[in-house]
Amino acid sequence: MESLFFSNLTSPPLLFFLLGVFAVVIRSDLDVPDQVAKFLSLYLLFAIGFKGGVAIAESELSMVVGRDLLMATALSAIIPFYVFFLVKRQFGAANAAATAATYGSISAVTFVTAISYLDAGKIEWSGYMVAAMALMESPAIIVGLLLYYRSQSGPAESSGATMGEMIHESLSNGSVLLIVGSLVIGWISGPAGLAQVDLLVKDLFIGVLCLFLLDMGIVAARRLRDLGTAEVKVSMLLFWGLILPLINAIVALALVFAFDVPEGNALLLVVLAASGSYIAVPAAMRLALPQANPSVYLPMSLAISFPFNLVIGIPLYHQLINWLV
Amino acid sequence: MESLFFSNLTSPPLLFFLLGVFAVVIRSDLDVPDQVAKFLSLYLLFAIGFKGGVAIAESELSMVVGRDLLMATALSAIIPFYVFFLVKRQFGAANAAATAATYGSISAVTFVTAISYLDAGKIEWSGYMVAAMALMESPAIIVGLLLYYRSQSGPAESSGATMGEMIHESLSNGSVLLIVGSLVIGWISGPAGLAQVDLLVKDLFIGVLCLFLLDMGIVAARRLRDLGTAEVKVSMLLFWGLILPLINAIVALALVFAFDVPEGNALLLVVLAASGSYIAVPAAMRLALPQANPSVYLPMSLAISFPFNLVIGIPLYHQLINWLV
Amino acid sequence: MESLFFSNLTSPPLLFFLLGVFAVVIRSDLDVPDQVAKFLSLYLLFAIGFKGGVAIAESELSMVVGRDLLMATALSAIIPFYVFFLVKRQFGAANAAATAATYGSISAVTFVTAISYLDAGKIEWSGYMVAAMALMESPAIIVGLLLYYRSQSGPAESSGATMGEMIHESLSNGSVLLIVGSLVIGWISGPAGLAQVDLLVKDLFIGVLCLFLLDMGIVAARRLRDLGTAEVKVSMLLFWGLILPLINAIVALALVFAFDVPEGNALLLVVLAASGSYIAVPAAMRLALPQANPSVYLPMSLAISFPFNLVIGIPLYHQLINWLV
Amino acid sequence: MKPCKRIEIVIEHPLAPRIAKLLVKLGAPGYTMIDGASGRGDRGTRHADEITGISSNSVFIIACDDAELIEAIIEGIRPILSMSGGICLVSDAQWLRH
Amino acid sequence: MKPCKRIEIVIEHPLAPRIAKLLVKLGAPGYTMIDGASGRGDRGTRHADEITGISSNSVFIIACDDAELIEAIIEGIRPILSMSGGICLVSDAQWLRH
Amino acid sequence: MKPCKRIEIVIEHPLAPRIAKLLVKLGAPGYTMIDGASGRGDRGTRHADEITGISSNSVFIIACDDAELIEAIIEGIRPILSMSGGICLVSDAQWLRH
Ligand SMILES: Nc1ncnc2c1ncn2[C@@H]1O[C@H](COP(=O)(O)O)[C@@H](O)[C@H]1O
Ligand SMILES: Nc1ncnc2c1ncn2[C@@H]1O[C@H](COP(=O)(O)O)[C@@H](O)[C@H]1O
Ligand SMILES: Nc1ncnc2c1ncn2[C@@H]1O[C@H](COP(=O)(O)O)[C@@H](O)[C@H]1O
Ligand code: NA
Ligand code: NA
Ligand code: NA
Repeated sequence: MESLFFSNLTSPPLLFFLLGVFAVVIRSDLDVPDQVAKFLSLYLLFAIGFKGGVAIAESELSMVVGRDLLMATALSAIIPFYVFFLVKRQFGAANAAATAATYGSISAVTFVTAISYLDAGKIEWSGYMVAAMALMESPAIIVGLLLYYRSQSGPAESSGATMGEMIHESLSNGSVLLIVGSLVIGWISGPAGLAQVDLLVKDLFIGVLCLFLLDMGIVAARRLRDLGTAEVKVSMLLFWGLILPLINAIVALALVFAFDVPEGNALLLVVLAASGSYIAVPAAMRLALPQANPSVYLPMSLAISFPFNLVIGIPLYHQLINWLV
Repeated sequence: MESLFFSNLTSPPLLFFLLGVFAVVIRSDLDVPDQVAKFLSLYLLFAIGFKGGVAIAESELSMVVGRDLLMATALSAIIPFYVFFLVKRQFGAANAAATAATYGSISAVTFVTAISYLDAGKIEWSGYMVAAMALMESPAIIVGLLLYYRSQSGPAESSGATMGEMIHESLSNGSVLLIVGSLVIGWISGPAGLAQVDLLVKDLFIGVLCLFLLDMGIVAARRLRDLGTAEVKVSMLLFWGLILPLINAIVALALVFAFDVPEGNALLLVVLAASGSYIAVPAAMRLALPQANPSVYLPMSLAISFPFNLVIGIPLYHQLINWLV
Repeated sequence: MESLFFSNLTSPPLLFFLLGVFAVVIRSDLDVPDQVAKFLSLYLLFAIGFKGGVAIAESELSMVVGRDLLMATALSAIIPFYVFFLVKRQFGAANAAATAATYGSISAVTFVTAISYLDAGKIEWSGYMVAAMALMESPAIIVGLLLYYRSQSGPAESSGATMGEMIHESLSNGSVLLIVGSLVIGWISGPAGLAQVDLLVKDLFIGVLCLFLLDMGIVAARRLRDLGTAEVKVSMLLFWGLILPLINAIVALALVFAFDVPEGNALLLVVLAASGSYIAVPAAMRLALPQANPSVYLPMSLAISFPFNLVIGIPLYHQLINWLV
Repeated sequence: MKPCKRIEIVIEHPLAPRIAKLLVKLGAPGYTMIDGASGRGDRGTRHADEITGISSNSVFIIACDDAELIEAIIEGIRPILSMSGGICLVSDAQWLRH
Repeated sequence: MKPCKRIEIVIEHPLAPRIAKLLVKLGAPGYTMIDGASGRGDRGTRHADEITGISSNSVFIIACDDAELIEAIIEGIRPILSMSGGICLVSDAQWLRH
Repeated sequence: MKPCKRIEIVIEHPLAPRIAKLLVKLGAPGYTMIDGASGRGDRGTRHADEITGISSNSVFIIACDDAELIEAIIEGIRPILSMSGGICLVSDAQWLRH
């Protein structure tokens, strides 16, 4: 087990994440320009989506695929229910709904880091897991909002968006669209298409991930420093930011154990369940549920759960899968 | 013929262009940051220029080269004449002059897409065609302005720039300079120089083109949505935006047929003639002819002719060349 | 000797630098967006640091390594002393101190250009020279400030920062941190880590350097045009901007000759001594010594010494080393 | 030159399209928008460093010389600001008619 | 503190260098320029999303306390704005002399 | 709506964190900051084109309705501006209370 943590800790992407954190700790002015950081995140979605689509084109679509995609979608719709009730008393209904949506959805960067972890360990995983990830982006947003509206007695405060706008927002979010679009394009253009872009899509991937995680380390550490300004107590944010990934991972572990999902795919599903969104969901929430305070759910997901999953979660979940299977 | 359109439609660059259009249609917030988009366009000019320069260094410069370069320059100077008189009544003199310059000049991205189309079909083309493209950037600007000044009875409104400034502007435009500069540098440093940068200049090219066309799809679709705000009727913009590429393609087809230009180079020449500028010329026109309304000539070239050439034009011109030759 | 200059002048990176200069001379609007330019510089530091770290991990650490690192650090601490006294009369104490710090420190881009020069000539150099470079970034800042404070009779104007803040600033500067961090990460993750990112870190390097030097050419030429606005006479800036690199190169040449440093490392040490900082030091000086006028020391280093080293210095120092050894 | 009001709004980036839409709906004569501003207020620091854009501000500048329209803009903006934070400043200016 | 005028100009990006040159020629005491602003006015929407820069605005801020110079700046800017669109607002301010 | 002062500061980018820290220390109600502005003044042209950021400006906008605090901000800023250049303009505005 130690060796898993150790090899994770010496992988370049993780080390660059830690370098970013360190930069903020020593108050360095190191910074990845924001437009470039945004582009790097587009690149990661583009590359992972394209590769996933080509993998689907190359593989036979079997019942197992359908089962796994269903499992992923179900996870993303179920998680918000218990998360909402777990945190509602302490966070209030609006923040609880946003938190529920955040953790029902996924973090694409945690996912790609898990993939590079699997690749480094030469463990197989299926391309259609990218589709699973894409499917998990949106449902949680809608479930979270429904939970909020149901919890309001009397007519809901409708300062936000209507249900239709909300669904639109959750499906048309730029990052959701790009990953789904790249997946479909990879699928259509197949191995012949991949041959044209494989250098960008495959060989550069981990290097760019290093640079992006450097920025994520900086941003996450800054949010950690700001934790105090939220209306919820810091200790509560820390507590739930560590506990929610673990709970969600356990739920997913039970599922992958029950259905005997193979090692690589199992880890990816668990990581998807354990991770929380900090791109699609927070952006959608500002429009659909502006009453929710972003300095509650965003730093919790970005500054606590994200680093936890990256540094400890991925090898830990992997270890647990090895024990179970 | 169908297979040409079909294979064009399944090529990754085009599919990403369509994804960008789709993003705007469903009102997604997908967006490539503008500084990065600008850099991607610099990269494409740098790569295509460098490769072209090396190809020239490697090839023998024969009479045929001189003939083709002359043909290109002639096209770029002739096209504005008839375009100006075709659209003048409906657009007014200033807008007509700007439109003439726009369609006399070229779109570098349409050109590189045509190259990736040829490469995908394993059809040969000559490196010096990049020089042809570079030569076609500027002359149309000067012809367009001369046509405008001649059409003004009495002293020309000189709120714009003088003739000297104009020529300067058309030659010193950033994108013109970068492609010519890269061409010359590729020529000087030759195959030895290419060996140092070939990964960036060659292998990454189509991948980056995908990302850039994603952005172009977004920008083109936004401009299409804005069409209404111009002072010229939308139907007229649509009409001329589709007709001008066809007319210019036919003129170029006649030329390449008369001189028996080989398939690959013929397609490139026709594409250059059919495409309209949306970088160098509009920027120069704002300085030299500010009376012309950019919401006439820019969306026509960017939102109508550009997608038309990308999706339909390239395979169509190719089919016509195959029929003729 | 001529052939050295000539082959330097036909290398793509240098030609793109000259293209950038040319763009400003003809008043073109060619421009690399600033956020992207900043990112390219981060990339260069990341790549060179990572490669250097892996090289250290792969090599045996001997006495020679310690000696060379010591030599580099000593150079960086000694140079500011005589530079300060050389220019103090003409520049005033504050500007002299900032100039001393600038030339005691190094230019990472000059260093990487020297490396690509060595690689093109197939001359060996050691990975630990990157550590030498990193070690030379900061000491000069502290020496420069000490010289300034000692030169002030009476209590120093303390409008700037305290000594503690200063040391902090010089060590936590983003570019210093990134190169040191990447070096350490390359060291930790070793050849296995490099295998994951080598395409980005190695094969793309010279291509990206070309694009970055294009921007540096533009920025350097703009600063040259602004020279007049400084409080020091232009002729003085020109004089010292050319003389200081030469003096520092000669001091370093004496050292490498005395200790019989092999060709490649010798050139890198001389180039480090001869180059002046325009990233870490100017940024630190604005905080620590705001009395010093940035339009004195920045254009001198960026617009005079930097191009001089790039175009003439590197092959000249190489020639001198060949004569001496 | 014509007297007018200069309205300046700082709003979180995700809500900027709503302000723009509101201005168009109310028939404002125009607006200028600067993106990517950071800031600090009752809701903590907005860093403008994030890929989501939810931690950055957009600054709107609106010149308007129609008193009723100004009133309408302010009343339209008020609930958005109450909900999400940000500021709105109104000052006197002279508008160059060209 | 000294009373002065604060002049604010929004102009399309390609013409920004002309405004800058004009200000230098007229001897303005200085200016600050913010690039990459989007906007909307009589000539439609400027998206600030384009590689050409022709669809984006630059915002100039000029502090000036010389009445004649202010007049000259305004008269110099007027024809440029008539030609290409954009706005110019002038307001009163106090200038901190340091 | 409440009368207030609108303070606008243009300062070189490296010193922006000092202004922000000062504002927090003095208890300013908030601020908005726009980075990456170019400009020109007594110390020549700042191009905002450089990887160091030392040749670019940051623009601060502060709404404040506490006379003493305004005084404190101005007095705190004055020495920084004297040292490094830049400007500070103060004008009257109405602050929309939401
Ligand atoms: N007094 C102020 N002056 C200038 N900008 C402010 C002020 N208060 C708030 N802001 C801006 O409005 C944003 C949101 O403010 P708040 O809702 O108070 O957190 C901040 O990030 C600032 O950009
Ligand atoms: N009333 C206004 N308030 C603020 N900015 C404006 C206004 N009118 C126009 N602008 C700005 O000036 C640019 C050109 O305006 P126009 O020439 O009217 O299309 C627009 O893109 C806006 O950025
Ligand atoms: N009169 C002015 N109006 C607007 N901005 C100014 C003015 N003077 C100086 N600035 C800004 O302050 C910066 C520093 O000015 P200075 O210290 O005078 O060189 C300049 O780069 C401008 O951005
Ligand atoms: Na999840
Ligand atoms: Na054409
Ligand atoms: Na040095």
